[in-house]
Amino acid sequence: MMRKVLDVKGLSKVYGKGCPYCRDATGPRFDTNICPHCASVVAVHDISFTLYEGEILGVMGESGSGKSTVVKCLYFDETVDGGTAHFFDNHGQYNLFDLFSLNAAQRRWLRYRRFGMVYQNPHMGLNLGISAGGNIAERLLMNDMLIYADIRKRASELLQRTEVPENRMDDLPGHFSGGMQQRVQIAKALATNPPLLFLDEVTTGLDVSVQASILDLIIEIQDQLKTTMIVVTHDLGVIRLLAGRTIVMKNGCIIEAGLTDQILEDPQHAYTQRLVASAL
Amino acid sequence: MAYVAIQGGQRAIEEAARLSEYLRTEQGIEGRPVSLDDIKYQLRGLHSRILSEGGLYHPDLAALAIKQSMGDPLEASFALRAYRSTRPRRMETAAHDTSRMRLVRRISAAFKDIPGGQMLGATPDYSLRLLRFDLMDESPEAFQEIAGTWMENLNADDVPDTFPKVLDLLMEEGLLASSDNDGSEEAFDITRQPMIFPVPRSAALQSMARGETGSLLMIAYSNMRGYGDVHPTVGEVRVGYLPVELPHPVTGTPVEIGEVLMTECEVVAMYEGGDDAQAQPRFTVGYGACFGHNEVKAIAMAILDRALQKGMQDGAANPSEDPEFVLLHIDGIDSMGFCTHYKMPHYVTFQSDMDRLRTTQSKKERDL
Amino acid sequence: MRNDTPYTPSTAYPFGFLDAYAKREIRRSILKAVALPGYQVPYASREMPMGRGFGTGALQLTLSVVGPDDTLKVIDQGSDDSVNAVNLRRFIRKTCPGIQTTTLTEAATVLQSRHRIPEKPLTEEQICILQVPYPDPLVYVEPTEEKRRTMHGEADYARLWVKLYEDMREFDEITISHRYPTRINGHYVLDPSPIPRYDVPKLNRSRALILFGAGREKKIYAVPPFTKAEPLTFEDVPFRTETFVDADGNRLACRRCGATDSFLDEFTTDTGEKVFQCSDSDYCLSRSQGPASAIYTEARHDA
Amino acid sequence: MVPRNLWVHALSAIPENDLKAAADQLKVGYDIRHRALPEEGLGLLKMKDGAFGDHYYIGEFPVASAHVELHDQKGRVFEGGTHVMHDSAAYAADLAVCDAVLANRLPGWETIAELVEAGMQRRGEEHLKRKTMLARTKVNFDLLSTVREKENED
Amino acid sequence: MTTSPLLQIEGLSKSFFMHDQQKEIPSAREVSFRVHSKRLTALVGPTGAGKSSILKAIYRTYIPCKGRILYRSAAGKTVDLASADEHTILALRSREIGFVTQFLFALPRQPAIDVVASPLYRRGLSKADGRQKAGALLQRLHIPEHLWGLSPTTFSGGERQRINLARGIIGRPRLLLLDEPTASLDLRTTGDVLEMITELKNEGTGILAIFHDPDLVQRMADAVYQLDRP
Repeated sequence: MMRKVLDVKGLSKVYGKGCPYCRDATGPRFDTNICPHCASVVAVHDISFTLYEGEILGVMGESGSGKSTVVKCLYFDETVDGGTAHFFDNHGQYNLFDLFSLNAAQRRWLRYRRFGMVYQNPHMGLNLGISAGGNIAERLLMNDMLIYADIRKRASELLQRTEVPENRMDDLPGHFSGGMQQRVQIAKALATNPPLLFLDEVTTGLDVSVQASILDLIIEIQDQLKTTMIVVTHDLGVIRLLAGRTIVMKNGCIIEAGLTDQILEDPQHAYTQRLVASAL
Repeated sequence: MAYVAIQGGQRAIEEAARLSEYLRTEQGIEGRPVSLDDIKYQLRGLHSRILSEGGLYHPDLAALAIKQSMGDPLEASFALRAYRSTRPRRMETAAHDTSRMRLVRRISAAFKDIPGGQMLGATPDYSLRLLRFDLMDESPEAFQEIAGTWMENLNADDVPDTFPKVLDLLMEEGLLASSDNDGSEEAFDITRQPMIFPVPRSAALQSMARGETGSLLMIAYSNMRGYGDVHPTVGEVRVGYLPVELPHPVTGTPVEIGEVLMTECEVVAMYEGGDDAQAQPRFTVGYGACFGHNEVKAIAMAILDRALQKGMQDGAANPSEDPEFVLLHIDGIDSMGFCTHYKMPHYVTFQSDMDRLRTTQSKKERDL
Repeated sequence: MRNDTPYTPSTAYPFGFLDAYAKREIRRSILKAVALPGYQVPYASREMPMGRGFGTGALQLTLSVVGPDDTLKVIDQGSDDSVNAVNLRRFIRKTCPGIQTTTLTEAATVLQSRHRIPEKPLTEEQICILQVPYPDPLVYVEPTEEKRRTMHGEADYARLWVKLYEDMREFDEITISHRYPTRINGHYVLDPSPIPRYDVPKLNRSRALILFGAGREKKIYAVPPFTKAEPLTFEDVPFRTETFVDADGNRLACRRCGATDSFLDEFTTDTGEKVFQCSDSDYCLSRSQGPASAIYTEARHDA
Repeated sequence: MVPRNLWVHALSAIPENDLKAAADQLKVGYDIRHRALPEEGLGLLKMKDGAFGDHYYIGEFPVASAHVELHDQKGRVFEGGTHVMHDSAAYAADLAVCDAVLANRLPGWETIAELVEAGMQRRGEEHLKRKTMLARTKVNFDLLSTVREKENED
Repeated sequence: MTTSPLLQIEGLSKSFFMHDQQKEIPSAREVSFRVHSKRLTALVGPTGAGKSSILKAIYRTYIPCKGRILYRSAAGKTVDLASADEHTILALRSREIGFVTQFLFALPRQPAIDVVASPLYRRGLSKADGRQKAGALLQRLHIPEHLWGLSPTTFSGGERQRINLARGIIGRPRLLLLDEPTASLDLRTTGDVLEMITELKNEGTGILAIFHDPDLVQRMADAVYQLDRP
């Protein structure tokens, strides 16, 4: 039987002070995630899903649907307002949003050692003022790898795997092309062999050929490292190529979830049907 | 190069002090020591500045500080500040309301006329900045006559004791959120508590009230020019004397124990929506106040207050909205002290720097 | 005050210049700093009559810990006669009647120093107080204090190490010369004030209590006696101190006392010759003239 | 009679020498005991900001305080006290004596009452001067408009 | 037939509700049939009779509206593919059920040989072993070796179809769904493909197929189900 990696239940996130009516007055039914009573933004409402080892889950939706917020919450970039998330690995089980069972240092440990994140904008995931190798070194140093020669070797391996030319290792990624920046970001995210990787619109804004090569790299990583991933995207092509299962979000809620080919070929919800029809 | 005699430093310091004293009196028998009253009355602008930046309302000592520093504003307010450290803090007053200020100037840029009237007081705003050569060789007689003439026929029959505030007018109209603060909250005292960010607004107001005028102006100006969007309208600038009260030791009733000259400014800024969807949008407000007659400082402070409120609420979008950036860099004593300290010997650290550079260079040489 | 007034305030300074409340607060902060080695304790730094950056933080510590029975040594750049040291010593003597001052390291009970730790080993009987311009080593990588506090709390120093990595990458050397980030007791990394690398090992398991005072930045921190102090580096890149060797690799000697085991100041003479001399004036004088050379051992005569 | 809470306001307007002379004379015949040691130092001025009503500290001011008891030969005790914006405790102590004398109509109170009157006179002049500053620099919009109308007629 | 079937379809219906038109489009109605191991079952019927829809419903690309799809798994359990949870479906897809369509979705840069071998990689086979097996298949399907390292997205329709087939059968599925596997092939390769299908069948795979050519049905099918338009 496949091993469970992540179990998310009822995840919710509200920007603003919130009010008792927020959750009942927003969502796809009202076609808004802004509460008419208090003007708070219900970014994510009552999201649940499970994730098994080695699988890639697609999270699809238009901008403002809350899809990025889901991974940002899981990666501790954002605080949550409700729900639980359990992460399982060889070491045990972690209740991610429970401040009593996980202190800040433990969360940081999970974030930098067990999770990886690749952002749409390389500025978010990389420090453009330090070299590509230095960016990877940061992750290794956070995990107490304190031997300079070993850090160099590991950084070089990672950049090789992500097809960044070795002679660019000591250059500042600020001077790299968008595709290459994404590769460095992926190499950084992979530095500690994290079992769970979050990819937030990683190919958005790149040339088609560059997009393709990044997608290849992701597939290869999944084949070789059996990394579990959550891929957030608005691009049906990316979903089709990468994800085995997909959830579709709108106005902060999941409106449909299923096998990716089913979502694309037999969408049930009116919104998904429109989305698929407009893309094909 | 010989080894410096152990007392060489001390002698040099003493001689440096004597030299400064000489320069102060260099006019010799032609000279006449400037009196503290000369400074208080004839160098009002500088004097006001020292009162606010020194953080101590002591007109005599502020004048003394100006005299001994030969008019250097940073040095003068520094001396006043250091004096504070030697004096015990005996008490604090109850919260004073500026509506009781005895005004000598009040203007509003928001309205053409305001209840009670626009009263310019003494202002250089509309004077031409032409050098007045007639003052070059002013005779004592002419000088004294000016005051005497002005004092003839003092008359103020239709001037009330207190004036309504322009802000209150806007509040009544609902253009401004009414202040529902009951004032029960504690004020942060930056002279006794270290500022650990985030700090409350009271810490910001206190920091700015004794901040260095030029520093406040510079950061506020960055907001005015485009690194920010306060877009202020001066609701009101008031200058006047605030009676200071403390409870009488025997009766316990408030007694006026003295007064402080101060400047106060409210700016009305861009409006924003309320906390919830139903609430009406309202103008936002910034507030500035300091000891002395320092209008530029009070206006700059009011703009920064508004910018900082915004930064505290939504996160800083530019330097003037960042409380840590603003509050840690506007103190004249801190910044001038640190700037000055670079003149001190640094030869140990420089030696260390040279060692690093030489080591690095020799490595590079080996690699090439 | 003006002369025509019959009322004048008392002009006598309290012992130690600061009022009692301020001194009490500083002593409390020192205790906290000793209890949490390397942790920067915030305190309400008072304005002193000298410029921020001239040692107002260390001065407040010194004034709070000295008593009339103490013997004080004040040095700047290792030397007792540096103008700043002279100025501070004069001020402390004026405001702490009864205390003795000395230039002899071993005679001092309290030492205030800027940029150096004396060459002669310190003892359990001594407190060394260092002047600190920047207390936080993380300022290299993070300008916001709010974020730095969290980083210290979680012992999150990876970005500081990345700075070392970047140095190695670019120069094959760690370029930090003074203010070398040093980890205390395995947790907090502190800025040991601008002492050269040469003095950093003296912090490790020091017999004397070492206190750091930052007046402008309003922080106090400490390396308590016998506490581990490790300069941040890579396991395969050893921490090196200044070498003072000539082109042939020979150790340079002090031209005055001949020492080859001290931190040296470099001068160029009027004839263009480059010469070296001990930075620690007491160490140098003690070697060349014997300990009797100390001039300020008896303080009262020049107070 | 000027109310007690304005005595400091008034007395601090007269020359300190005059006050000291009067106080020295009044002290004769009394055993003066301090309820609290006369103090000098700084006070912190707390303000209510004019926009939001937040409390904050604008700065410090010198303050001296005294609280005295005058014991006369008959064993009677009279209290007086003061805070004043000044940095001499002795000045506050003298003001406190004046306060006790005037409040209890002790012998010689008329001298103090005269000083208070003189002080109030000075404060009044000061007040008038400041108000005149406002009156003379008041922008008269009515006047401006009539002038303009006249110009238009020309 | 005495053995229990590999797959038993009972009263399967599929229709699509198009929200924008507020209209229901029927695709298959009340279909029942069985598929046995070691046999090839063919679905025949006019265009629009829902042949492909039934294949997709079995694979769960379509969600059935009514009926049961009972599959006997290698572990001996009976699973209703119409209602099983997604992870069960994914597990069966990766180990037991293959689907070959006329269309190929492949990653743009992946070499053909890896596309074919990818089901093996996911089962944990090494790249070398996977490529060896895939190479053998590609050889038999007459894909010239110089194409193996190229991405199939650049291939001709016939080549792509063979790649697709090779990927579908390389994992030796217990149940193979074939949707017109020879539609765009020439005579010679059609023969090779049919030979391989037969081989797979003889090894034990149960096959459900749609052929565009009635002759092929005649030639290949052990059982035929006729469908009518719903």
